[in-house]
Amino acid sequence: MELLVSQIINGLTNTAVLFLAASGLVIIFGLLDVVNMAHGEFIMLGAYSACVSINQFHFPFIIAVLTAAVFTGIIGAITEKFIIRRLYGRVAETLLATFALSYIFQQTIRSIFGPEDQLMALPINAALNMGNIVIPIYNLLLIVVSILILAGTMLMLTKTKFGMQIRANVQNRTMVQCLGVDSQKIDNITFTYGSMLAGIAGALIAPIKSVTPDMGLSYIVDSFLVVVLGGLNSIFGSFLGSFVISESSTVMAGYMSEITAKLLIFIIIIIIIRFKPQGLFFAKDKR
Amino acid sequence: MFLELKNLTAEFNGFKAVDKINMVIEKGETRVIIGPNGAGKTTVIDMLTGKTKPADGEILLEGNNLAGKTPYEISDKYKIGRKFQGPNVFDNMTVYENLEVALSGHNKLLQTFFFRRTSTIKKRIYNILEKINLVTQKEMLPCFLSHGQRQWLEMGMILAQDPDIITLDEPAAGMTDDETYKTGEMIKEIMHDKTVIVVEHDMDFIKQIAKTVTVLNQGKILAEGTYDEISHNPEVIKVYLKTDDEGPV
Amino acid sequence: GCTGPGKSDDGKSSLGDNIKIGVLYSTTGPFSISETPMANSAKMAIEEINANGGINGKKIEPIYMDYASDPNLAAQKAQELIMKDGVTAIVGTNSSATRLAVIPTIEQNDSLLIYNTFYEGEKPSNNVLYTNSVPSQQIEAYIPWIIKNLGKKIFFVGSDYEFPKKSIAYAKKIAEENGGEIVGEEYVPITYTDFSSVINKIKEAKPDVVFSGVAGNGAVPFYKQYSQYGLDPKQLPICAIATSEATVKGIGESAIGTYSSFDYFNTIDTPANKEFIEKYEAEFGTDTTVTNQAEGAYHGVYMLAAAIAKANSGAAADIIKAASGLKIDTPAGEIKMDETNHHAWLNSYIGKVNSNLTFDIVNKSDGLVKPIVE
Amino acid sequence: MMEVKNISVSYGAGNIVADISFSVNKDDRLFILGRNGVGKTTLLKGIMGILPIKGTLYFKEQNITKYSAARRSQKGIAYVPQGREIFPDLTVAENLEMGALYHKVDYEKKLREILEYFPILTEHMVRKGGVLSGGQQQQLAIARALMGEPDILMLDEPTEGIQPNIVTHISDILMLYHKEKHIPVIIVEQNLKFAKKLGSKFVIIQKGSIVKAGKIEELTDEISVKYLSV
Amino acid sequence: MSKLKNITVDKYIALAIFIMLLIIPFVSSLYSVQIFGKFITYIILALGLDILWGEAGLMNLGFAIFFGIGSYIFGISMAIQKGLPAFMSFGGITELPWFFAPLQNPASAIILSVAVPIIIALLLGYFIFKSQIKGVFYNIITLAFVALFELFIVNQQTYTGGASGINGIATGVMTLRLFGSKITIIDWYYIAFISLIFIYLFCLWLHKIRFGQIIHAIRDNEPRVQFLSYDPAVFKTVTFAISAAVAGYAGMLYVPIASFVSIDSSGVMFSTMVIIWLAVGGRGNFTGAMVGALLVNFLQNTLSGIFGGMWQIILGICLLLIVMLMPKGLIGSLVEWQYMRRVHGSEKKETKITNREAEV
Ligand SMILES: Nc1ncnc2c1ncn2[C@@H]1O[C@H](COP(=O)(O)OP(=O)(O)OP(=O)(O)O)[C@@H](O)[C@H]1O
Ligand SMILES: Nc1ncnc2c1ncn2[C@@H]1O[C@H](COP(=O)(O)OP(=O)(O)OP(=O)(O)O)[C@@H](O)[C@H]1O
Ligand SMILES: CC(C)C[C@H](N)C(=O)O
Ligand SMILES: [Mg+2]
Ligand SMILES: [Mg+2]
Repeated sequence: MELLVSQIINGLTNTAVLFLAASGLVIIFGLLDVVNMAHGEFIMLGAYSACVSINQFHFPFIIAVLTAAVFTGIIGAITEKFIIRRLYGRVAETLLATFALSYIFQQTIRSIFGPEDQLMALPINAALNMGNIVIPIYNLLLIVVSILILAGTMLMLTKTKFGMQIRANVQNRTMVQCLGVDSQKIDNITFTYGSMLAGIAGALIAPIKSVTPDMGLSYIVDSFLVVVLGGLNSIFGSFLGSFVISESSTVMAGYMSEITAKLLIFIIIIIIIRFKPQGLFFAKDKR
Repeated sequence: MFLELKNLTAEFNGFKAVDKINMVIEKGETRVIIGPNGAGKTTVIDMLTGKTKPADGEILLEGNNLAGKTPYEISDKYKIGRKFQGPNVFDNMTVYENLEVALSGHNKLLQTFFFRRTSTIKKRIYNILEKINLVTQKEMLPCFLSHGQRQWLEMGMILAQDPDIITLDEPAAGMTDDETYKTGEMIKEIMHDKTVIVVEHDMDFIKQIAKTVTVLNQGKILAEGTYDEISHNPEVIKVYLKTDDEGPV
Repeated sequence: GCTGPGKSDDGKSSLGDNIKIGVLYSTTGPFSISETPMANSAKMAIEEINANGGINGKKIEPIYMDYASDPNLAAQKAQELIMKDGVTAIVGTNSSATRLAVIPTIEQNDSLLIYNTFYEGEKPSNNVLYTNSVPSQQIEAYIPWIIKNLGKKIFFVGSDYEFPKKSIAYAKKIAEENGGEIVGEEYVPITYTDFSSVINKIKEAKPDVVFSGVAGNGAVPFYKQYSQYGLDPKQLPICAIATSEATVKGIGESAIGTYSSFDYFNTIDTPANKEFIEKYEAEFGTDTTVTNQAEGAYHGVYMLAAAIAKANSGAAADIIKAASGLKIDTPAGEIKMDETNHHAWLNSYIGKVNSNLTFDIVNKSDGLVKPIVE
Repeated sequence: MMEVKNISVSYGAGNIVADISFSVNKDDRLFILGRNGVGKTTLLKGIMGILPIKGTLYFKEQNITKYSAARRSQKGIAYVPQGREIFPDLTVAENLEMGALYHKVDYEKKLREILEYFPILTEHMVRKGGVLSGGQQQQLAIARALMGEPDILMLDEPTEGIQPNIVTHISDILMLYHKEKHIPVIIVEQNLKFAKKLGSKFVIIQKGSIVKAGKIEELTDEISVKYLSV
Repeated sequence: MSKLKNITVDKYIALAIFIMLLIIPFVSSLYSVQIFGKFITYIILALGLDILWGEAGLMNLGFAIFFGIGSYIFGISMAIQKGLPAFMSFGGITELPWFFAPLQNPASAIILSVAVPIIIALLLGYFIFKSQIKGVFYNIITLAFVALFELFIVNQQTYTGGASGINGIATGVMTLRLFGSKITIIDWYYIAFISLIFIYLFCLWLHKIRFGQIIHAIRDNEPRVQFLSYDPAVFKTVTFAISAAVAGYAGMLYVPIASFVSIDSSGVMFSTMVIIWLAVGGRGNFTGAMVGALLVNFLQNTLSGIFGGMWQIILGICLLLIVMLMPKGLIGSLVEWQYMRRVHGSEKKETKITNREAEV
């Protein structure tokens, strides 16, 4: 029983981690139709910049997270301006180009920092103890941040004029321009925002996962699964997607081997997609 | 009774786009469906060709119910062809290839492996090219054709497909008056032995081709009759032809 | 064995002007974390040997190859070294997957591989000299020591592949023989980085000690999450078999209190080791960390040189025969090759991570431990 | 108001539209006529700034050749493209709001004004643009263009696929709006009746060049037979 | 004569590649034979993906699954020739599992290495395409499948060798006992070479016939095809199976040359490499796939030694430049350029450049 409860709570943490990792991908994918294969590398860049802020400059953790967001945001803005901009509307090409980027980012970091793990201490080492159930405070922080990101992004998209422009822009770039909107700016901001989310994710994940040049790989497949499961036009869907995947695999892993649990989840997801090919939470009112 | 629509209904998230319509179309007839924008004309065609599943009702073709069948089954087994509202062709294949893909009689999986481009087949395609006036453009991609030419190309695809029932959704949209007239003549000439269902807004064009006209309004049938009857029907005039304060266009 | 093309039999057995040796380590890709120091110390050994007059007066001509952490590429590079460059032997590879990928090439060409990493001791090849530990050497003394000093309830956790599984199987056997109690056993895919479930299971089982064979991507996150969930190696010790100095560096403070068992730690307090470390750091700086694998590559090259000198031949069979029973001095003390199974007899040290994130040696085997392989 | 001087437009290779010049003033309703594929749409796109042009374009006594589409729109050029191009996943209300976003107008007031012209949209404000019928979408597209209170309005085949009484309705609205606001209207059309009824001037394009231009009264049957029939 | 003039450059390039591959064993060392033998299997794999991606527009992020299945089947068959291999006995089994029994015969293993990919592709394809999984969703599902496959292989150590792969393969460089007689590595090289030529010709044929045209039409405008009596799901599934068969066959050929089978040649990373080959060479004309596979691998082989880790950056930058500057890939752009010259030369200004024609 205690195991079950702890596993359910762990599932929430994993939901937060997965959602953090996937949120930027959903933004870039759902709003710009860009399949960002370098998303994992943006997470990695975020983690590295946080490590540098802390280890070299001894910034506090919060500042390190913000630095990571700014840093990946800048990289994202540059990437959009010089590469992605030329590829809108050509999904396969965006995939290939970002693929290439992931190679470049990974190896660049490897050349600078070497292949080994970067040091990143846990910023908050306290935990809530309830009998045998331990809830690290840091995990609660992860959960809170991911909910904030979810709520903020949703509000921004649906309730603000800027969000409306973003949505209009993804549907018809030319027409948006004809109405006086600088659509390139909108694209750039959207991509930058997605990259910043990745950076934040990387910084927040760093203290509990390894920080290596190829760490991005471990997030990319799962993040994509989240998108598929949640439906690619819905950030809330991807939150629920993260929840379904993490919660079920964590709980199952309590009672069987991790691999078996993971295999089962994969199969379940694939079956779900069989019946909801547009994702579980795909908005129906579409043409 | 060749084709019969019985209580046919289409629903989108609770909104009844087509509401219990009944219609009988005889073999060889040319039927025109008109009605205000949003009346449900395209939706009727969608259901006939399998694009939209009816929420209720039947589509009986010589007694067989087509409702809910897939588009390829309907086009293959029941020989219903379609021209879309706004030309819908293969933009990255040449005009000739567009017609070849549409060519009927070689559509089974295995046939596609053993299909040979015999001289009869080439002739058949050439004939169609002549009819739709695209002989010199046969190696061009449709994206380099004008709107009107693309409309005609899609007509050509229907000819190649050679169905028994042809549905045309606004075949003259975006054409000059003269082109519209020619399209009407083409329909009359080449489709004289087929059953044709046309959706249009252009009243001159309708006059040119129509025998029976059905008027749809807000998902229901408003009137049905000959062109003259319809064009003088006060209801039709009110919802469709004229605004309250103006004379005819 | 059969004769490979592109080289003649006599060219092989008598030594030429120079002795060509391939050095095959990943200096790129994920494995490079452990293999770069290996390549460095192999290079150091070769340079030292050449500076001291070479092998029987002949210089070693090293050919360095990188296989980018891809076992497939390693096999291909091995072919290139043997068939194109005609090397006498290859020093290299680190992960078992890579070693196994390379061995068929070595065997088919009747060549020689010097393998310098601890491994599972399974089905050794006749064309390989193994110079680092096998489970018996890492564990034989480790488990009784754990039971005596840390407690008898042991929870076993490992990555899901041969080396940890084999080692843990061995450890369980020894534990049972010594009155230990196995309170849990969990395996995690090598690519996994989430240990929350495992840690929960550890807590449920209430062990005295966690015996860890976690390797690969998971190594660092395992420790980080261990302390995140309120566990501490200082209280509930982790006794590892694959946590070396380099890994500790990546973990940071959460590693303090962890135990490891190897044939070598870079803190071993002998003049030979001090000299070795000083030389290494002078040449390659302190960016990379000397581990048992790096030192293994170093003494592997010396072992190879000694065997070639004794055999005075370039043929693999001659060298292997000459190696049997051969003794050399290493930074970790004298070691020797077994007479029958071409594995090395080694010291076995237990180290404990201190607050400087280096290992304090807490135990040393009495004398060399015999390599037991199947 | 607007002067188009020697404009050429191309999609890369050869010129689709070559060396076209004309000008429109406050009270003009210019109809651009021509067979399918002669380059009418291309010309409008060039003027709007979606396609790069050679030549010069003056608007409100200013050379705007170098302006991006967005800046031209902000300057007061409104465009209703062929095929309507409304935003299918935005609600009707949002579509309209998009039209006003970068123009200095009082949104609420403008909305009320525009909905008076297009009462049918009122019922559909919260539905997505994509589910409207063709005619409804066309009205939405025009309404959206008017939301920004433009100084010139360009429409590409606004009657294509529209029911007869709405065609009348649209022409009435356009006329009304034109009279009220005194802005020039440029319309690309195939529907001659519509052109004759609404237009004040016309140009006929053939193979990318103007072959005939004049007052709409001068558009005789001979001319239309010569240049517009197949 | 005029017919000869109409042959596009890509055909000449293909011919040049074939001639080069034909003479390599005569002029080069055994080591090169081995390397190029491996490249041939990669080229075949690339052709397989080109059928799927180039012809039907279905990019597959997990295409190496089928290569993997083919190579695992033949690899296990080779490994069990001399009794139970190490990885099986390590897993605690003492007898060959029944489902591996057919693999004791290499000939049936060869057949199975093509048949099993076909069956799996039919099942997966039917599942994916009947479910109307399209566009990016399809891409991601293929990514999920390969991740699943990787997990499965690594998990089933007893039967697959797990993360270490299958390395007890008794054959390898020198000789392979097959059908009772000895087959040398050179023999095997030529078996692969001839297979390559046949598969290339098969691809050209497939492109030309009506089936090819239908899948082009599906790639172009899938919804429209349905109204012309074709069920796109059926055609896509069959294309999927054909490409899988080619990939499985390539995987089988790979085994004796590499003498080693592991997840590194069937997992996520390798799948992405195959995509890179096609992107570099250009898809939709089969020469591009060949050039891409050959070029990238050759460069990787030579440059990775010289540049070390920088090679990855070089590869990344090259790929980026190609994607942005020549989206049709090296060969695609070449063919297009040739076409432009021809059109300009013959003053046929009416006809503009068409993708279709540029590709043929
Ligand atoms: N996929 C859909 N989802 C929701 N509503 C739809 C959908 N398709 C059509 N509708 C609605 O159904 C009604 C009828 O549409 P339909 O396209 O059949 O009209 P139509 O008579 O063809 O009009 P037009 O003459 O403008 O083409 C419209 O109100 C439209 O909003
Ligand atoms: N994207 C494009 N790339 C290349 N050529 C194009 C493109 N779009 C259109 N064309 C060509 O430009 C010419 C003019 O097209 P345009 O759309 O301007 O014609 P139009 O006069 O508006 O015709 P319609 O009345 O049918 O709308 C056509 O012949 C067409 O082949
Ligand atoms: C743990 C590793 C560094 C070494 C070990 N030989 C292995 O199996 O990969
Ligand atoms: Mg309609
Ligand atoms: Mg036009």
